Amino acid sequence: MKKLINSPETVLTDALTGLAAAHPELAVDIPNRVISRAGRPGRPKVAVISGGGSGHEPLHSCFVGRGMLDAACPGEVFTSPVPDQVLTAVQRVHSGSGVVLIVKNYTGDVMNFQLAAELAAEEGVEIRTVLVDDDVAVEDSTWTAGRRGTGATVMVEKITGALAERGAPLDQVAETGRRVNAASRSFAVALTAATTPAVGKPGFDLPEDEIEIGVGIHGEPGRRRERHRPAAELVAEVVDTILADHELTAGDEVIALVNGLGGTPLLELYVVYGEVRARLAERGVRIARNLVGNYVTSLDMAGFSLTLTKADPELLELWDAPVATPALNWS
Amino acid sequence: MKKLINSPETVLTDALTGLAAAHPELAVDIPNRVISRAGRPGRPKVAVISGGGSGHEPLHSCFVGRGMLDAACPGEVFTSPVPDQVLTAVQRVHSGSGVVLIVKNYTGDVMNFQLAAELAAEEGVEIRTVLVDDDVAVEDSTWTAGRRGTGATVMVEKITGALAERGAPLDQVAETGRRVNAASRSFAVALTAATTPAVGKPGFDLPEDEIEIGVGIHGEPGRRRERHRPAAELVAEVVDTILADHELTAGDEVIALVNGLGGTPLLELYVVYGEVRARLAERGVRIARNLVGNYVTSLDMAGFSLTLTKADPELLELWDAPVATPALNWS
Amino acid sequence: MDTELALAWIRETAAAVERQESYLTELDSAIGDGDHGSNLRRGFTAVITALDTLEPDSIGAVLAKTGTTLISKVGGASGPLYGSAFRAMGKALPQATATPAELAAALAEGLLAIQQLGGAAPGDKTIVDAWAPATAAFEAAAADGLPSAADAADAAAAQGARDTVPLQARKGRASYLGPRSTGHQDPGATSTALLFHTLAQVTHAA
Amino acid sequence: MDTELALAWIRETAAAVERQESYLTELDSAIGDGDHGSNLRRGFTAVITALDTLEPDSIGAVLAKTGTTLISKVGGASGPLYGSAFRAMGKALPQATATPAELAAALAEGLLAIQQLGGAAPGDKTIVDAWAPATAAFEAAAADGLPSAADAADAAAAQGARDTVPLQARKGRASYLGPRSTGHQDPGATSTALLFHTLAQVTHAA
Ligand SMILES: Nc1ncnc2c1ncn2[C@@H]1O[C@H](COP(=O)(O)OP(=O)(O)O)[C@@H](O)[C@H]1O
Ligand SMILES: Nc1ncnc2c1ncn2[C@@H]1O[C@H](COP(=O)(O)OP(=O)(O)O)[C@@H](O)[C@H]1O
Ligand SMILES: [Mg+2]
Ligand SMILES: [Mg+2]
Ligand SMILES: [Mg+2]
Ligand SMILES: [Mg+2]
Repeated sequence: MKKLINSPETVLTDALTGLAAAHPELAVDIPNRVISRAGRPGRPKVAVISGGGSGHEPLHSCFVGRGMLDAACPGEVFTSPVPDQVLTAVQRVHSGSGVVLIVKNYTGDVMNFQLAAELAAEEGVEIRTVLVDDDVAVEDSTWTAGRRGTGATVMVEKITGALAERGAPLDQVAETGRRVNAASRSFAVALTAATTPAVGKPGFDLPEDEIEIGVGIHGEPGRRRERHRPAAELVAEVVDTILADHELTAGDEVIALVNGLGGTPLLELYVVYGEVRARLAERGVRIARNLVGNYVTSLDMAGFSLTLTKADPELLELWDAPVATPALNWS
Repeated sequence: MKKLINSPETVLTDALTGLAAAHPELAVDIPNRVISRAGRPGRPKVAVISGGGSGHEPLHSCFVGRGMLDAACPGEVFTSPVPDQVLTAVQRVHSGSGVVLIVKNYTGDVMNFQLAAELAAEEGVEIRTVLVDDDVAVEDSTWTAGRRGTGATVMVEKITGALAERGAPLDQVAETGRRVNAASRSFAVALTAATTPAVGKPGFDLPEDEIEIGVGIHGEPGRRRERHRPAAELVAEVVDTILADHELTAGDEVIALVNGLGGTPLLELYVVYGEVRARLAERGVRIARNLVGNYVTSLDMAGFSLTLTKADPELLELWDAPVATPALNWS
Repeated sequence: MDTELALAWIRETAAAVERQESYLTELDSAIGDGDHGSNLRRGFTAVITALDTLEPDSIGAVLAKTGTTLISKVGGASGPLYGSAFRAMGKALPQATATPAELAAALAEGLLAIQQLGGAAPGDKTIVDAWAPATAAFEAAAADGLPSAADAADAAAAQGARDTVPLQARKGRASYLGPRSTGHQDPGATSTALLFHTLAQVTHAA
Repeated sequence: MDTELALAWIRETAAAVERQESYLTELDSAIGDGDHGSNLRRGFTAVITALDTLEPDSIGAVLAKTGTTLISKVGGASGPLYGSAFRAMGKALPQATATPAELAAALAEGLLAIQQLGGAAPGDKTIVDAWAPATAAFEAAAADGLPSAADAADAAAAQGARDTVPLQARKGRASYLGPRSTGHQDPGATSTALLFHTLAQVTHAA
């Protein structure tokens, strides 16, 4: 394993040190592992907090800022944060209007955030949890812990963040977050496995000509293995898999995220986006907004995920609202 | 080789198709391979054009937009554009105030842009060329084609673009571009080699515990090979190599770019940034502005480059000026 | 069991986790995300540090401190689960010495906490598949004394862990694999077996 | 040489480039960026297409079209260099047939164009190291007729390419490698040797 780190034990602390140095607009509490906006908000607002394992950057730390998250809690690499961290984040950023916790649906994340929510509630803070579970690769929900949370996290964080910034009340922010999640579906394909610093070798072995279809963002193996194919064929399968589960019909509009898993060049992501657009156009679905790039990564994994969020005027308006974070920035 | 492409022959066309679909604010001429801003500028201004081989995205295509490039000409992967492309770009965006061509110092780029500049001059367009040659890994200039152009291209494009946007005259824009280049030094370290679609295997073999010190962004092997080391040691060597060639003294300020070569997770780039900041602080050099991320990539290569541009109030003000491109965006 | 034995159990467990880290991680790489070993090592290292400055006057103090530290330091699925289990056991054993029957009841409280938090049933290919049979075996043998009960629990937990191999996971990260989760031993059940093994070890050494 | 032979030369070169693509790329991977083979294949494929619709009435028309097409399609260092060389040769041969001496003079014009644009001297480990000796050998043997002159040029170019192996590059991308550029044959010199080899081939077939 070759990585630009000092040691697997210190990677998170060292990265937070760099993050703090690079972004004076963020307050980075390194010992407690909480990233929040520098300076307090001028007026009370609903606080939006998310977190999860590290190794998915820019998620979540680089989505802290005006119009998006109030705080993020990064866990160890591919490991959910602990309740203390989440509680510290709540204490730091809540301003009396309540807190929305955005939690990706993994057993560890769910339980750790739940414990934190209980502790925060004991302290009198009103908490709502929005669970993100958009990954259609997880098929049979009676046999599983339910769908994983992946790319839709970006949409949920952006849109709830925009709404909270406008002063919307707690329940509306949480309900809208749930609505975004319900309108979103994702699917990922890996060309290589990620190598975590602690393990030092790829999470799974993938022959030179095979790919993992329906892979998770923690190097969890996917639905099945297949031979690698040209981008157009691969994208067609991914789009069709999502549409099979999504109540999208001709004339609908979507927000589309073509997301690099970390090791895939942007050049290839644009190839993928072109194919996604073409395939959706065949089905009469129009992409109203898009993001192409590395947003929810899995360390050095090569591959991509596609997320489609059914759009409506309200969601588009919130999507377009100004945002100022290290990784998403527009006005 | 596993890549998200349809074929090595179509990769550039397919990527441009995706780029055009993703960014309606760009005019993408796919057959001629020229990317420019959609819509013509309101008033005449100096046009800033750059280009080079593909595979370095977001460079240059994703730096087209208000406050930065007027047009970009992407060549085949790792191959400079041809003169026709550059000429087409000039014809498309010049508005009578002259054109600055930003050229990275590679033999192929220099000759192809030179031929284009001659053709454009024959058509009566005033042309200035700014050569970027910031890579201190290239040591003896009497034995070489001179230093390569790498990370400083971002600084040169941003700052000349800002100046042109303000209506500065041709010579001032070009002179400032040359000044930024002269104030910049870069150095890169590769942990793995890039795989071009046409070749299908890594450009060089690198054992599991070795790295290329002073690598180029086209997979050109570096100065030498060494054993891999912890980030702090590696960064110390990179910073010291740059400082040995840079007239930076205690109290100076720099714009610092910690650039991922394509296959390195953002988590690791922040680790690197933390070490860069610490090492520079030891030397009394302060980082006034920074960028951490993938800006000048080499396809899927793992590793990073560091660029330091000595800053002064004028350069910082131009750096801070609004920019609205797919990859750099602030206001 | 007394406070000293509780301390010895946790210390021995920490040492065993350290030794078995890469094995646990390997199991978790096959059907999870490859961090179970480092998660538990990080947690138990912190537990040892926390216990070093504690002067516990009860079994409960040891186990509760273990639980809260695991919750604060592990993260992932195993942190809250093991953490809650130890906290529940700690709550059940406020005394300085406990009979085998009291320990059996505490283990049952631990199981309850795991199931309440995680919602897993036996056969779901989780921690429960080792903890549940171990608790039952311990209880059944409690009348024969602590060493015998611990041995019975050790054997049952090991068997329970092995029995997860053919199961298809229904909870946790492994469940995403669907049928591909079969044929592998569950990491969490394996670390539970380790817990019961160290319990038997320290019981015999005492 | 006549227009037909010029066409045959370019066609044979295109075929040879296609066959040698991966060899040229391999050489370029060692001391460059691994695209010389695909650069030339892309260029000569376009040249063949361009020539297919051309009805050339002179050697110059064939060579000039080859040159402009290479400039428009190749990119990199080799595109402008070979493109300018062919354009210069085309300009030197406006006629439908040329004597060996006229062809020798045109090859020298080609060399001049390469050196003017690229600034390389013999020994810099570039195209020049094959083109210069080939031109000299062709000129020296021109009096013996086209086939002999072409054979001499072929041999000299091949030798020139081989002689680049121990050289340290002073121009182009390979120069960045410094001393590490020694021990490898230059890709551009190798493709130039190929050009002179196909010239000899078609001369004999004619
Ligand atoms: N709902 C649950 N109930 C009981 N045990 C569970 C549950 N979910 C997961 N586990 C256990 O947790 C183990 C994985 O722990 P760990 O790797 O530390 O966490 P994570 O899966 O978050 O990476 C699994 O092997 C399984 O035994
Ligand atoms: N200045 C120069 N003069 C002559 N030939 C050169 C010069 N620079 C490079 N070359 C030749 O070009 C070859 C490389 O061509 P190619 O790989 O197509 O371009 P690039 O180096 O831009 O990728 C080198 O092997 C060398 O022979
Ligand atoms: Mg985990
Ligand atoms: Mg090239
Ligand atoms: Mg795990
Ligand atoms: Mg080359």
